[in-house]
Amino acid sequence: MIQLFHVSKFFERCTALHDVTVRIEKGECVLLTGPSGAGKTTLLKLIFGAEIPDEGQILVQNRNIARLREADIPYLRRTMGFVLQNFKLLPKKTVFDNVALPLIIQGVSRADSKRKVGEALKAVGMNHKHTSQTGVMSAGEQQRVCIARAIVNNPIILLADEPTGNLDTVLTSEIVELFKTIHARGTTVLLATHNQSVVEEMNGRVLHLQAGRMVSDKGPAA
Amino acid sequence: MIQLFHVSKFFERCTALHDVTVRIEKGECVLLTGPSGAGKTTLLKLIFGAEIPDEGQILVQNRNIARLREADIPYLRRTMGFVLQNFKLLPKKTVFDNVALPLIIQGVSRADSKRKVGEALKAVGMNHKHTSQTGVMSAGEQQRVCIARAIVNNPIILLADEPTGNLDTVLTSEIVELFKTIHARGTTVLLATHNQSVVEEMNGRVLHLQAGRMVSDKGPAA
Amino acid sequence: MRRPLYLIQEAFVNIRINRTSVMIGIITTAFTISCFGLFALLYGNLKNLAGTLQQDIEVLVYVQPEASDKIVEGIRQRLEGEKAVNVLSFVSKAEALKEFHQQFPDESTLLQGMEENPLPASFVVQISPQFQESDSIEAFAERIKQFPGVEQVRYSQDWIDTLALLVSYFEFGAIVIGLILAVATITIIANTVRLSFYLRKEEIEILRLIGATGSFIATPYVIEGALLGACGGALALVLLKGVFEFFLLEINASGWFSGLESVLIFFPFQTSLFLVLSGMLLGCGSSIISVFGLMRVRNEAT
Amino acid sequence: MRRPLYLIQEAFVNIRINRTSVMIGIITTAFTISCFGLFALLYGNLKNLAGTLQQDIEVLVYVQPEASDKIVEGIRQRLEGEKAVNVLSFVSKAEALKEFHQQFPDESTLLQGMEENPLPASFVVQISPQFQESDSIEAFAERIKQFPGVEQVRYSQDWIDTLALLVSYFEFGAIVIGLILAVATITIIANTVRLSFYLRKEEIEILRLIGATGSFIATPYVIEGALLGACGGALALVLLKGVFEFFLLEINASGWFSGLESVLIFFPFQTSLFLVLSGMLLGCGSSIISVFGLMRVRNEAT
Ligand SMILES: Nc1ncnc2c1ncn2[C@@H]1O[C@H](COP(=O)(O)OP(=O)(O)OP(=O)(O)O)[C@@H](O)[C@H]1O
Ligand SMILES: Nc1ncnc2c1ncn2[C@@H]1O[C@H](COP(=O)(O)OP(=O)(O)OP(=O)(O)O)[C@@H](O)[C@H]1O
Ligand SMILES: [Mg+2]
Ligand SMILES: [Mg+2]
Repeated sequence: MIQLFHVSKFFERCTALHDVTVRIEKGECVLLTGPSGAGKTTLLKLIFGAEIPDEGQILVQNRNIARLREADIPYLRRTMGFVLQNFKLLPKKTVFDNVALPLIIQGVSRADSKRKVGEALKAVGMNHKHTSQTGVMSAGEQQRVCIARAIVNNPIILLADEPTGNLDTVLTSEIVELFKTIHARGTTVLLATHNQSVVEEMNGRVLHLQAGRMVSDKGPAA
Repeated sequence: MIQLFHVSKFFERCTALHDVTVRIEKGECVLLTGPSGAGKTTLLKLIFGAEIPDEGQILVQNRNIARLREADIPYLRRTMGFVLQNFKLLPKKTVFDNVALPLIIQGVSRADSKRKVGEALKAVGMNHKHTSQTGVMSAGEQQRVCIARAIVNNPIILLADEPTGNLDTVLTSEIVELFKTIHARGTTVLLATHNQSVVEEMNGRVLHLQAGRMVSDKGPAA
Repeated sequence: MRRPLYLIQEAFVNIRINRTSVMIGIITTAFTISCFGLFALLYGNLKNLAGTLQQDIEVLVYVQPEASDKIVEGIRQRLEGEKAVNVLSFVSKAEALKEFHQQFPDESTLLQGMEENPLPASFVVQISPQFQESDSIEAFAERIKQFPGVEQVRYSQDWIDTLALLVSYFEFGAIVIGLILAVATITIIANTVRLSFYLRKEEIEILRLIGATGSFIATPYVIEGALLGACGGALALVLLKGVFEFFLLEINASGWFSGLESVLIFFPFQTSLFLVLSGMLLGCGSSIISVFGLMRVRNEAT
Repeated sequence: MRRPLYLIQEAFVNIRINRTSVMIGIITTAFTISCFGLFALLYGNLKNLAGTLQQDIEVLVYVQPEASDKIVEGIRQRLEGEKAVNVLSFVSKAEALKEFHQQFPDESTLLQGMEENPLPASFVVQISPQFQESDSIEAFAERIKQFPGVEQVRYSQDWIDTLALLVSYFEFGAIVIGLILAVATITIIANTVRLSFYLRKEEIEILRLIGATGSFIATPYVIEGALLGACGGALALVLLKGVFEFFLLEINASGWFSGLESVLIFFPFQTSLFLVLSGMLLGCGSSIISVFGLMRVRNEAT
């Protein structure tokens, strides 16, 4: 499903990832942990095709990300959902429009999108605010809109980067439950987090990064 | 020190704060909690003069924020430090330049700024990256640069909005220790957070907001 | 392009949201097209004016003093058969004498010594517009000279040459300056569009992140650019028309050039349409270049 | 302004970081100033050319046929005393006859019937530049007419009037078009600067958040704007000079106007300096307006 072979990513002043090899099967639930600056976001971005590895190969759904033609990237991305650490919502658009965007891009009919967006917003507890502009919302609200946008599409792979950093404990549990439900439906979930309780609650395979190196890879507690 | 009298703030579609009255003494340590969208950020922004209350009065260091002349706001802000939820760093500038900016604005000499910036960066564990551009750093790194920028100035009031949302448990504890040290020096600390362990470790007065209303105000555990 | 309606809507939403930058774009486009249009107008009218002045060119065909009426009639008929002849009039010997006395009252004494009127009869030929070139007038004059009974053909070679030179001089200048203005117009519009797209870099990155194709992202911007360019062109047209009318009014008020109003012309309908269309194309083209330029770098999507 | 060095450094850092938008700004400024400069150049040279043509204006002073040499000498002396007279030459009766034969070989017979030469002697006066106005020539002619021994004063009133009209016509057009171009230039530069400041909205907000005063925030941008404008003005100058030289070359190559090269002039040093300075002021002013405009709204600092 997702395979990384000896992947390294170097930046001007630091090595974000160093010789990472990992294989994630379809339907797995993987938690990515590690201290600040360990390379978690970089790893997710590589899988998403937003960065190109400096060394090694990445296969996502049997396609080599680094060798993919520019024109094919959009179609790969449509099969994935991405919750970004810095949200990346269109600030001038409403919550509804932001969440509906991945559907519009794929040409889903108006009625279908409306229903799907409604469901996604309800799942993150934001359906009461669907007409608000995202740019002026609170951080927690924006984060939840991001999650809704990532799941609205029933993605095959869900990548989430610190999706509960701005949420209180109650909401965090709810989001964890949501991810578990999505995982139960067969979606591959890859979640980067600092929150130990999220790691415990999700109870998945845990990859621990440290200064760009994969230092441990533990299966879920039985 | 900081006084709010029946403060309300209304936005187009919601009431961010409703009739909040609170008095924070000089040197107090106050924790602001509440679910996502409760109005924590709005409250901090009001104290900082970044928003104007729709009702009520706010006194900060005996100055009425809402009635302050535009030209006086910069001077008030120089006595405060602010860690924003969305960082607001200058992305093209280096870590050092970002943190030094409040000092340059106040005309602190080059040698002095260098020393102070060095100390602040060391306190958040970012001194090894002082020549990196902030725009490309990891979220946790940016958050720590923000904290350094807020404390570099020895502010009289330190406002921090979810300052550990992107940090792992180890770093979170370190930052909490840092805030405690700053508080011990006599700085008024006002900290909005979702993280229960931060609330416990800080052991300060806890204000709990819910849908814009102040629902509880508990003193520190003895 | 699965949802054309959405993309058009999106263009209008963009315009509504980025009102300021759209206004800036329209005004800039309008001004740059105006600069170009103003020059075109100036050029067109000066050329027109030169043409009008050239219409005054007359060729004088002097008849031999001894020529009979029949021969004079023959010359008239042959002249009327010439395509180059626009208006033809005859000045008899007597009329020539009268004119001479009128024009040179002081020199009247000159002719008093002669028993016979020494002045010849003549035909005054006004040349058709399409034959007003220096060369064709010369050829025409040479031909007429061969007619039986024609003594001499005269025309003010200097005046014609000067006018022809002036027109060609202006034409050359027009080409150079027009070219420069065209390049400037395109550069300014392209730059304006590029700047306004920097404002939307984030937006474009986000769209790419959620899997939008290049054409999906670009289409609303291209529509917006076309609308913006067309509005700019139309505004330029209105501006130019305003300046033109103001100019006419001023001329009337000052009374300098009483006949000039009738000569000055504004762009005909086709040219006006062309101006608006070229604005549209400019806007469109600049948008395409800008959006695809911004989308080129893959790594910027982070 | 406690740290002037920092603020200047900051301006240069800004320029280095925002290279593209700075380049765009410079090019836009250059092109708009060029448009204006091109027009100014055209205007200046055409006016200059008109002046040169006007220098050919001659006033002919005919001497009475019966005038003695002494009287002729008196006229010459009085003419030489006139400030309006630039160059003076004398054509005697004999020379006049010779010229007549040369100029009108066909009409030579006209004068053969007379025993005495009927043509008068004359003075040819070239008018000083400062007296080449239609009115002053008329006044001059009237005065000369009163001199004893002067029979007649002639000059081509038409030609002078036409030239004067053309020049005033062009001057009027120059004012209107120059004004429009100036407005366009200012609008375009202001808009470019405004757009490029939208790009920096975030930066300005952040600076305000950490307690920077308005002037602290604005100064680097104003310095940047001034540099940008000055560069634009300089580039415009280079561009114009290039076009000018190209034009001269083309004229030489085509051989159309052999004498024209000596008449065409580029901007003198002061005007060039003025162009660069005005670019600088434009950039400066636009920056000030933009930055303070962006800082006006207090709530945007969120
Ligand atoms: N575009 C970039 N240019 C330069 N350095 C970069 C870039 N992106 C990331 N880095 C560096 O690479 C390292 C890993 O970054 P990454 O964002 O992957 O960390 P992370 O594990 O997500 O951290 P956090 O928990 O703080 O989000 C960091 O030191 C960061 O500064
Ligand atoms: N500028 C604004 N315009 C409209 N609504 C706003 C604006 N700023 C905040 N709000 C709304 O006000 C409410 C309170 O926002 P605030 O950012 O204060 O919440 P918060 O307590 O900080 O939440 P979080 O924990 O998610 O950061 C939210 O519902 C938000 O959508
Ligand atoms: Mg990260
Ligand atoms: Mg908040």
